[in-house]
This record gives sequence, C-alpha cells and structure tokens, in this order.
Amino acid sequence: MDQLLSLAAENLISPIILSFVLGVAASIARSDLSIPEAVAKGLSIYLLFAIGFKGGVSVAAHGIDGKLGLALLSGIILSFVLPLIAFALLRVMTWMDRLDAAAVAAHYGSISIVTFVAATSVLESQGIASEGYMVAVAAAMEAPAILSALWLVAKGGGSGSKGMDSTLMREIMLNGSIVLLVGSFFIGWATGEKGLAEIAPFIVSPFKGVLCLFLLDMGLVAGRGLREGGRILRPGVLAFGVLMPLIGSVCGLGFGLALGLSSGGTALMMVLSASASYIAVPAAMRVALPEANPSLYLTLSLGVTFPFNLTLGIPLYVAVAQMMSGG
Amino acid sequence: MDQLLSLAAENLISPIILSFVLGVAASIARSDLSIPEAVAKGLSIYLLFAIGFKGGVSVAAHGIDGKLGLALLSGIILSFVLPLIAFALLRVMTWMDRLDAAAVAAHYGSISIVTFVAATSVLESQGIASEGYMVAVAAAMEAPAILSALWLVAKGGGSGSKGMDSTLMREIMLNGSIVLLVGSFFIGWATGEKGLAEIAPFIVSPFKGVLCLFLLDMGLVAGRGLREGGRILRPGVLAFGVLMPLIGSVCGLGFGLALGLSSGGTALMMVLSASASYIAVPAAMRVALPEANPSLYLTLSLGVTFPFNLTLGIPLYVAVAQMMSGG
Amino acid sequence: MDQLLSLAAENLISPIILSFVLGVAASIARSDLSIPEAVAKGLSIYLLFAIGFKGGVSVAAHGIDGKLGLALLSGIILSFVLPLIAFALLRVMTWMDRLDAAAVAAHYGSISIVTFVAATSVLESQGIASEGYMVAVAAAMEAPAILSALWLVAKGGGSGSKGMDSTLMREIMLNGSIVLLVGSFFIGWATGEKGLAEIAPFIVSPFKGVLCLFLLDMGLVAGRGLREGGRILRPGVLAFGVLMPLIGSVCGLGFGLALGLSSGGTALMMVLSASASYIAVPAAMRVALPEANPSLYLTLSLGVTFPFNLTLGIPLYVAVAQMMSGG
Amino acid sequence: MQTHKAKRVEITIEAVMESRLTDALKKAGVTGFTVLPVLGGSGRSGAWNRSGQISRASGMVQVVCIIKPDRLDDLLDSAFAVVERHIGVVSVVDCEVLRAERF
Amino acid sequence: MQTHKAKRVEITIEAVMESRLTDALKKAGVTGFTVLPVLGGSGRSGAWNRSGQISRASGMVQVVCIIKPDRLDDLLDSAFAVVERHIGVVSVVDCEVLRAERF
Amino acid sequence: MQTHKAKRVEITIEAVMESRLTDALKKAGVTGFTVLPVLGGSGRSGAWNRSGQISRASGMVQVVCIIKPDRLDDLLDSAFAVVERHIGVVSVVDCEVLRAERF
Ligand SMILES: Nc1ncnc2c1ncn2[C@@H]1O[C@H](COP(=O)(O)O)[C@@H](O)[C@H]1O
Ligand SMILES: Nc1ncnc2c1ncn2[C@@H]1O[C@H](COP(=O)(O)O)[C@@H](O)[C@H]1O
Ligand SMILES: Nc1ncnc2c1ncn2[C@@H]1O[C@H](COP(=O)(O)O)[C@@H](O)[C@H]1O
Ligand code: NA
Ligand code: NA
Ligand code: NA
Repeated sequence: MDQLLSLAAENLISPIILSFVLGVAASIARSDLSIPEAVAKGLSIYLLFAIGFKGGVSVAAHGIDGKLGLALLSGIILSFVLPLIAFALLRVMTWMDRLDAAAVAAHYGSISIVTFVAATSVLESQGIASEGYMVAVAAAMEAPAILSALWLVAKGGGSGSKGMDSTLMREIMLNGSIVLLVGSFFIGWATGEKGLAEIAPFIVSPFKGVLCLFLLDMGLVAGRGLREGGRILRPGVLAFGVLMPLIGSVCGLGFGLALGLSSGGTALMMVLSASASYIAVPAAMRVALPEANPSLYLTLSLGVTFPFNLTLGIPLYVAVAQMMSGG
Repeated sequence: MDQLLSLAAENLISPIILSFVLGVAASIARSDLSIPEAVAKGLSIYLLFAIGFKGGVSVAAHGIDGKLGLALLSGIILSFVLPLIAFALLRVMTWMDRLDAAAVAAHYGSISIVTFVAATSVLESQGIASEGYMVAVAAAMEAPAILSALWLVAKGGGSGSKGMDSTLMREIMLNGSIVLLVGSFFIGWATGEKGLAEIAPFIVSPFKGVLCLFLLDMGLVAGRGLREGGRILRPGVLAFGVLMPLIGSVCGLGFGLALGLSSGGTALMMVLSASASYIAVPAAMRVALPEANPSLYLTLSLGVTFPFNLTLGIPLYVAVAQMMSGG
Repeated sequence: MDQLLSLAAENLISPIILSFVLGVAASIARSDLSIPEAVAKGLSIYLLFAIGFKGGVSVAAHGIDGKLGLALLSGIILSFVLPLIAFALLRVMTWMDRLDAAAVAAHYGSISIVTFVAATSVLESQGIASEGYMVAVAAAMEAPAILSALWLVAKGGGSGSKGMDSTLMREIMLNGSIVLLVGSFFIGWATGEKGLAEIAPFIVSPFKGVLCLFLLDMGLVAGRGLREGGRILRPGVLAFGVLMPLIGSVCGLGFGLALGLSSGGTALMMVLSASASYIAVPAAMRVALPEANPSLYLTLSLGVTFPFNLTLGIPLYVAVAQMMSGG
Repeated sequence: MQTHKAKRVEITIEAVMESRLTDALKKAGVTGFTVLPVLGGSGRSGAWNRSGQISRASGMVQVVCIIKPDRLDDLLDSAFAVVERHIGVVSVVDCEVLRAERF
Repeated sequence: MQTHKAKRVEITIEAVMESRLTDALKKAGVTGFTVLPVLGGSGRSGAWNRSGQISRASGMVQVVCIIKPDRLDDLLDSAFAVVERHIGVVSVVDCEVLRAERF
Repeated sequence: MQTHKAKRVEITIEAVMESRLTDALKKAGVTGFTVLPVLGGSGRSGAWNRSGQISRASGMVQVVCIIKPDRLDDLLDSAFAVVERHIGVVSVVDCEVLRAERF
C-alpha cells in the first residue's frame, strides 16, 4: 500500500501528468492557450505510428506466442460486454435515459489509446516488459462496443437510433486511428529491429516529450469540456466515471490472468478495459445516435475517467497486475 | 541480377516504403486516415531544409570541384530536353492531345524532391557517397521543363496556353521549395560541419522517421488520386508512366558518366531525370495551361511514376550506377 | 573590441541567424515560401515549453537564491518604466502622435521571447551559465508595459483608448505564451533533473534546429511586414528602433549589476530590456488602442528591433555583461 | 456583364455527416459544391470550437451549393433527409452568377 | 420544401475581438452563430494574411448569424457597439431557412 | 440601425490564381476583400480536397468583396478576365452594410 502510494505520488509529478494538469488549469482559468487542431492531429498521428511500430517490432523480436489470438478474442469479448455492465450501472446510478446511457456505455467498452500509451511509458520506466501485440488488442477493442450500444438502443425500441449501416460500419472499422495503429504495427513487425534502428531517433527518443505536449492539449480540451459541460457532472454521473474504470480493470485483470499474460500485459489489459474512448466512439455516436447528448459522453470520458486513469488508475492497475500475476 | 533483386526486396521492406504502401492502402480502402494539410507542409519544409542543409555542409567539407558548374548545366539541359522526349512518347503511346501531352511532359522534365530524398537515404544506408551539390542540381532542374512544355504548346498553335509572363516566371523561379532548398544549401555551406553539429539532432537523426510520415501522407494523397483518377490510366498511359522514368534515368546516366560523377552522384542524376514533379510543375500548369487536365498529370506523376521509382526504380538506378561507374 | 567583432561575425554565420536572413530574403523577393500558421504556432509552443521547462530544471538544480524575488521585481519595474522612456524618445525623434507613440512604447517595455531564446542559445554555446529563473522574469515583464502605455494615453486625454477592463486584464495576464512559459517552468522545477532526463531528447537535443525553422518563419513574416510597411520607416523611426534597445539594455545592465546576477543572467536581463514584444502586446493594442496604427508597431518591433538584437545586439550585450560583471 | 439568377444554398452540418450529405447531393443530381471549414460556433446544443481537437465528433463544415432555381426543391429535400435528425442549419439566398452554363 | 424568411448577418472582425462580439451577441439574445476562419484580406488599413503568424494581433474571423428578421435591429446594435472603433465589415442578406423553430 | 445597399461578390477560384485575381481587383479600384479558405469541393472537373496536400495546384480559395452597387460591373469585368479560362464560380448577392463610407 505504501509502495502503491509512493508510486502514485511519483507518477503524479512526472512531466507527462503535470502537462495534462497545466492544460486543464489553463482552460479552467480561461487562458487563450491553445494548440492548433492540425498540430494536435499531427501529434496524435506521431503517437499512434510510434506505439504501433514499437509493438510490431517487439512481436518480431519475441515471436508470436499462441496467446495472440486468445488475447485478441478476449479484447473483443471485453469490448462487447463492458458496455452492458456500464449501461446497467448508468441506469441504476444516474438519471440518464436509455439513449444517453447507451451512448456513454459504448465509450467505456471501447478504449483510449492515449491512456494505453501513458501506461506503456509507465511500464517502461519501471522496467516491466509486456507483450508487443497488446497494441493489436487495443485496436481490436475499439469497435465492438459500438455494436453493443446500438443493440441496447434497438432492444429498447430503437427510437433515437439510426442504427448501423454498412457505411458506418466501414467508417468505424477503417477509422484513421485503427488503420494507423494496425498499419504501423505490421510495418514494425515486417521491418523488425533493423527498421526500428533506422527510425528510433524519431519514434523512440523524443516519444515522452511529444506525449507531454499531447497531454497538454488533452488537458486544454478536457478543461474546456469541464468548464462548459461541468454541470452535467451530478454526483451519480461522477461516481460512475470513477467506478466504471475500476470495474473494467477488474474484468481486464480476470482475462489477463486467465490468459497467463505477463504482468505488463495484464496491466495493459486492465488499462484498456478501464479506459474510455474519446476519438472513434464519439464520432460514431454522432452519426448513429445523433439525439444522444454529446456533452455527457465527452465530459465523462475525457473530463473524468481519463484524468482518473492517468493519475491514479494506471499506477494502481500496474501494482495490482504485478501483485496478482506474481511479477 | 540476384544482388539487384535482393536489394530491391530489401528496399521494399523498409519502413519508408511500407509507410507509403500503408497510405495508399488506407486511401483505396476509403479509410478516413488523413494528415492535415498544415502538418504535411510542415513535414515537407523539414525535409527540404534538412536535405539542402546537409548538401551544403557536404560541399563545405569536400570543397567544390570544377564539376559543379557542369553538373548544374547538365541538369538544366536534361530538364529542357526530357519534356521533348516525353511529349513525343505521349503522342505515340497515348491518345492525349497536344495540350495534355505538353502538360504531362513538363512534369517529367522537372524533378520530385521526395524521390531524391528517398534515394539519398538509400545511398546512405548502403554507405555510398555522393556529391553534396546534387541538391543544387535538383533545384536547377525544377523549372526549365516548364519552358519546354510551353514552347511545345506555342509551337502547336498555342491555343490553350496562356503562355509565360513575368509573374509566372518569378513564381516558378522563386517557388517555395526551390528557395528553401537553395537557401538551406547555402546556409549549410556557410556554416559547415560546425553548423551541422549544432542542429544534427534535429535534421540528421530523426530524418528517416519524418520521411516515413511524409511518405505515409504521399501514399494517402496518391491513393486518393488513384481512386478518383484511376480510370485515366489506360494501358498506354500506364506504360508511359513506367517507361519514361527508365528513359530519363538512361539520359541521367549518360550525363553522370560523361561528367565523371561518383557512383552515388550518378545514381542521383539518374533519379532526378527519372522522377516527375508533383509540387512546382502542377501549380505552374494550372496557371499557364488551365485547360490541360490536372488528373492526368497528377495521377501519372504521383500515382504511377513516384511509386515505381520509390520501389523498383531507385534500387535499379543505384545498382546500374555502381556497375557503370565502376563504383 | 576585436573579440566583440569576431564574436558578432561568428554569431552572424550561425544557422539560426542565416535562417532568419533566408526568410527575410525570400519574403522580400516575393517567393511564395511560407510556413503554415498552425506549424508556426506549433513551433512556438515547443520553444516556450522547452525554455520554460529547462529554466525550471535549472532552478531545481541550483536552488533558489534570494535574488529571485528581486529579479522579478526588477523586471516588473523595467517593464513599467521603459515605455515611458520609449514614449518620450518617440515624441522627440518621430512625428508619431500620442496614441501611436504609446502603442509602440508598450512593445518596448515588454519582451520578445524568441530574442530571449536566441540569447540563451548563444550563452550556452559559449558556456556561460545564467540563472534559470530568468524565464520567470521574462514572463513577469510581458504585461506591465501595457499598463504604462494605457496610462500614457489616458493622461493625454484618453481619446483613442478604450482603456483597460477586467476582460482585457485577464486576457493579458493569462495570455497563452505567459501561461505556457510559467507552467512549464513549474513543471521543470517540480520534476527536476529526473524529469529532464525523460524528455531531454525532445526538448534539448533538437532545440536549435527547431529554432532555425522558427526563425525562418519569423524572417518570412518580418520580410512581408517590411515589404508592406517599409514606407513607415522614416529615418527617425528607424533610428528609434535601434537606439531604444541599446537604451533598454543599459537599464537592464544596471539592474543586473545591482542585483549581482551572474554575467549570463545580466546579459539576459539586458536582452529582455532591449527586446520588443511581437505576440502579446500587439494583440492587446488591437483591443485597447484600436485606432493606433498596427503597421507602425509591428514593423518596428519585428522588422527593425528584432533583427538588430538577433544579429548585433545579443553578442554586444553578452560581451558587455561579461566585461562589467567581471565574468 | 451578363448574369443569371441562381440560388445559393449553405448547409452547416457536423463534419461526420459531410460525406453523407455530399453523397445525397450527388444522388439528387447536384454536381457542384464547395466545402468551407468552420472554426467554432454556438447553438441550442451549446458552444464548440475545434482548437486542439483530434476527434471528428465535434466539428462542423459548411457546404455551399449554387444551383439553378428550379433545382432548389430537389436539393432541399435530399439535404433535409440527411440533416433531419442532426444539428445544423440550412439557408438559401437568391444570387446571380456568371457563366450559367456551369450550374 | 417549406422555408421561412430570415436574415443572414456576416460580421468580419479582428480575431482578438471575437469573444467580445460573441459575448455581446449572447447578451442581445442571439443564440446561434458560426465562426469561419479567414486567410487574409485587404482594406483601408492595408493587406494582411495569416501564414506563419503566431500573434493573434493581425488575424480576422467571420461570424455568421442567421436570425428572425424582427431580431435584426437588436443584433446590429449590439454588434455595432463592438465593432464601432475597430476595423471590420458587417453585412446583411435576406435568406430563407428550413426548420424555422431553431432561430 | 441605418444600413446601405451593397453587393456581395463571392469568387471561388484556384489558389494559384488568388494573387492574380486580387491584383486585378485592386487595378479595378476594389479596395477591400476577404479571402476564406476552402477545404474541398466538387464540380465538372471532379472532386478535390486539401487534406495532406502540399502542392498549391489543387486547392481553391474564396474571395469575398462587398462593394457599392454601381461598382459591380467593373468588378465583374476584371474578375471575369482572370477566371475566364479557369475553373471557379462567381456569384453576386444583394446585401445591406453598416458604415457605408467604408466601401
Ligand atoms: N442561428 C444560427 N446562425 C448561424 N449558425 C448557427 C445558428 N444556429 C446554429 N448554428 C450553427 O449550427 C451549430 C449547431 O446548432 P444547434 O443545432 O442549434 O446546436 C452551431 O454550433 C452553429 O455552428
Ligand atoms: N469591401 C470589403 N469586402 C470584403 N471584405 C472587406 C472589405 N473591406 C474590408 N474587408 C475586410 O476587413 C478587413 C479590414 O478592413 P479595413 O477596416 O478596411 O482595413 C480587411 O482586411 C478585409 O479582410
Ligand atoms: N454549383 C457550385 N456550387 C458551389 N461551388 C461550386 C459549384 N460548381 C463548382 N464549384 C466549386 O468550384 C470548383 C471547380 O468547379 P468546376 O469548374 O465545375 O470543376 C469545385 O471543385 C467547387 O469547389
Ligand atoms: Na474500456
Ligand atoms: Na525528371
Ligand atoms: Na523590452
């Protein structure tokens, strides 16, 4: 416990976290500090490319064990199931109607790639290894949650849902961040250590610094969201935003242990399950459930769950994963 | 031959090529993956600055041999003459009218700086030296081809050509990429190794990684072009897009050998002659030959000749240059 | 003197200065070379973050001496007082009316963070240490000058001034560049050498290279300003643009010596006093003194004083500071 | 200069719906349109702005179509089918154009 | 398709004044507007363009409001109070809108 | 609020032609205009969009001029001379402006 606290404290005063805090503070104080949309997108492209590539290289180095398929399957199952849990919780804990609850639930089944990235960098700095293919698991978990949510709405009478059509399906599966993550994973896999050596000064050394700027930006956006959407954060909603990642992480832990993943891999499985989407799912919800309230899901995902995971969640999940997997 | 094939294969599974392939695939699959215009421009500014600077530093280090002037002159001659060959070929091999053929021809006389950059990085990884002033040759080859093309149109009656005026002339000669390339070349020359040491962690180490992202972007744009303009690629047009770079490279080889350039320099001369412009010339054509069909020249240059050079052309030119110049 | 000249010459042929010169030349020659607004902002965010962070780390390393408070106070006093001197000079040396003179004066009381950055990189390459908290002094000097200028206008009858309201006050104090500079200063301070080690490959190694591209951009913008606003540079105005930084630097020298700052710190205090704002103050002037002529203050600050400081001023101030503080 | 009567339709719509709208316009025989970026805005569903955003969920674009007056109803019908359940604004202005053969 | 008369007001204003303008609009009861980016321009105070700029001092934005005709005067009064001493342009066009209940 | 009749001319033109157009406008005595960015579009010459592009060949911009009605013909003549052989669209709308002395 003591170790956990000191770990959390240490985690909290890293440049990465503090950059996020700076962003939130600047937004809430209504500073005009802002990062241009194009630059923010450029940073996210860099991070996706780098994390995918490094995952692929690690698979090339350690070979694929039989668990890859099972891990992918686990991710998909989690992504399908977590929204059902989230939905039930929301209906109990908050006043949200079916539509809003389903839209929020979709976010919690899917994943936040930045939370994943932040977790890998915590693992790295603690020297804990993890399976390189976890980035593929991350990609696999992006979409299924959306289907669950639409099913929840349809089951309830479907009013409000425009449902899933083939265009939307293609958009979700081929959404830019999935394609880039999976694509660079395969490039890393194909080119291996040799490829990595060529571009390491670009994708490895400056990685953490770029992550700082990106988190500064996320802080700015999250702070703006809190300033404008903060009033939706009634106690029940807020409690859900902290409780749900804990529940998700426990589910992830179960699958991680069952699969016999390394302690790093288990921690990442917990992080993926605990994190909530803020790129792919919100866009899909605008198309499929246009009448659901976007400030509910954006504020919860980016303004509550993301900071919770970033600051307390990740060190907690890493510590628990290590304890439980005997790492 | 065997060596050539293995070299090509090795070239093909580099992160650089695979990033381009990822971009093309994402576009053709209609993924919404995209790189913001501002970021793409930022990457190209970085590449031009870095390649110009390093060329200048290399000239500062090895001194200028008498060949610089001759190499520049050769480049200018090539840029004037290649469009005439291209034009004749197009009129024989395809159904293009005079105007379209001239517009396409202009692209093949001029050069593609990214192809040049990719070639220098292949040379580097194979440890083959080249003359630093080849970047100046590249800059010198950008514009003359445009004059040839306008002359071809004017000769044919000129209908469709708004011709060259002094504004256009200035725009072409002082076009951003030429100015940046030549300017950073002089900065590199003036500051030499000492200047390079100061900024090497910026312009040398991460270079290849940045090139990957830039090629990802070029792949995305090329793929979009192929998706939309692919129907213009009748067999004759497609054949031209592959044949012309080969012819160009042979001309470049002749000049390289005649000048007694190093095998690296000869390879670069081949690459410049083989490559087709996709920045400066298309813009000039929109102004000077507005009635020529842009999807013809853009699809050919970016969708056919660029990938051909990137994947097969460069290793071929490098191998031939080494063989012929006894390198 | 000789040493000073050779230092100036050496300073002049650095990649940093030459990049600025390239930008000015390209703009004046009407090249279409340009850096997208989003990229330029991205570069400036990088520079502010890096310089603030490194300042904070240096404070964490060397501890805070009692001088920090005095240095901040000195900065604030200088920022309040320098506009009064500038205003008096302008009324004597030029034909500017009260309103324009006050607006210009505000710029000279405030500071240019890029000039500061360029100076720190000169100090670094000469191995001269300076107080890390000078970045905090820089931040403290941004705003007071604006109040002085508004007071000057109000005193003169106030016609033309919309004066200061609480919204404007907040905008100025929480302006993006101050918040980022101060915020990253605290992050650097909190995380110290350990934090720096994590992100040094991002904020330290490529720093000078990024500065080159940023100065290229500043050159492009300054050159455009000179092309369009050059006619306002009558001899008196031009003379002011060179004289005022010298006067400012002498004031800064006085405070630096009085406080007993290191020779590097004294040089930076001179640089801050000598430099003229081109980000925060122009924006504040558009709001508070909308009828003052922006091309006057932008051309003077960015087109005259900035290049003067960059090329001749900084080496001069460094040399004088070393001489006087016996460094 | 000879000008011709036309209608200028301006549709402000969520970025995620852009391709659906332009597909619908093409199906309705609208052959020309121009897409403008939007920085931010405010409406019944609150205020938004794009700075620092990477998700496409919260941005909008403006699609401008200039058409012959007699095509207006078709266009509005097909545009309405897309925007119906979404946030967004459709406005129509009378205008004059050069080169009427293009519309 | 049923359309309704409205006014489209377009205010080109310095970026530094944007939040002041939108605050004034909100105070005047204007609930919807859209902000468009502007690349550059030229007027009595000279030419400008945003490329490479980092200061907000020299940029402009375009604020577009579509409102019921009877609200026009209030809007113009409050907009004018903000732009009065600043550079910028205010123009009004008659338009037709779908879904009038939104304005 | 007192408003004055004016014309709002909107010219969508290739980015490479922007400076030629604005030079022509200035020659025709047009003193004010605003340039808006364009993300993409579609027309007889196909569809285009700017994402990821670095060449200026395929982008467009929108130049908006507000002028006194009696200056319209001069403006259209000089604009037409520039756009004549190029792709692009010119439209004119009646509008009202504040501060007429500025136009
Ligand atoms: N009256 C209006 N005038 C101009 N733009 C509007 C108006 N109402 C809404 N918008 C735009 O449409 C978006 C969505 O509006 P709403 O559906 O009212 O939330 C807003 O954020 C604005 O960008
Ligand atoms: N007649 C006009 N038509 C369109 N935009 C204009 C016009 N006059 C001024 N502007 C815009 O408003 C800005 C400031 O104008 P001014 O106050 O005349 O300097 C210009 O830079 C243009 O962007
Ligand atoms: N009817 C239209 N309405 C709005 N924009 C148009 C229209 N027609 C063409 N455009 C714009 O002008 C560009 C060139 O059109 P075109 O000359 O028809 O290829 C298109 O890509 C659009 O951006
Ligand atoms: Na999750
Ligand atoms: Na060529
Ligand atoms: Na100063």
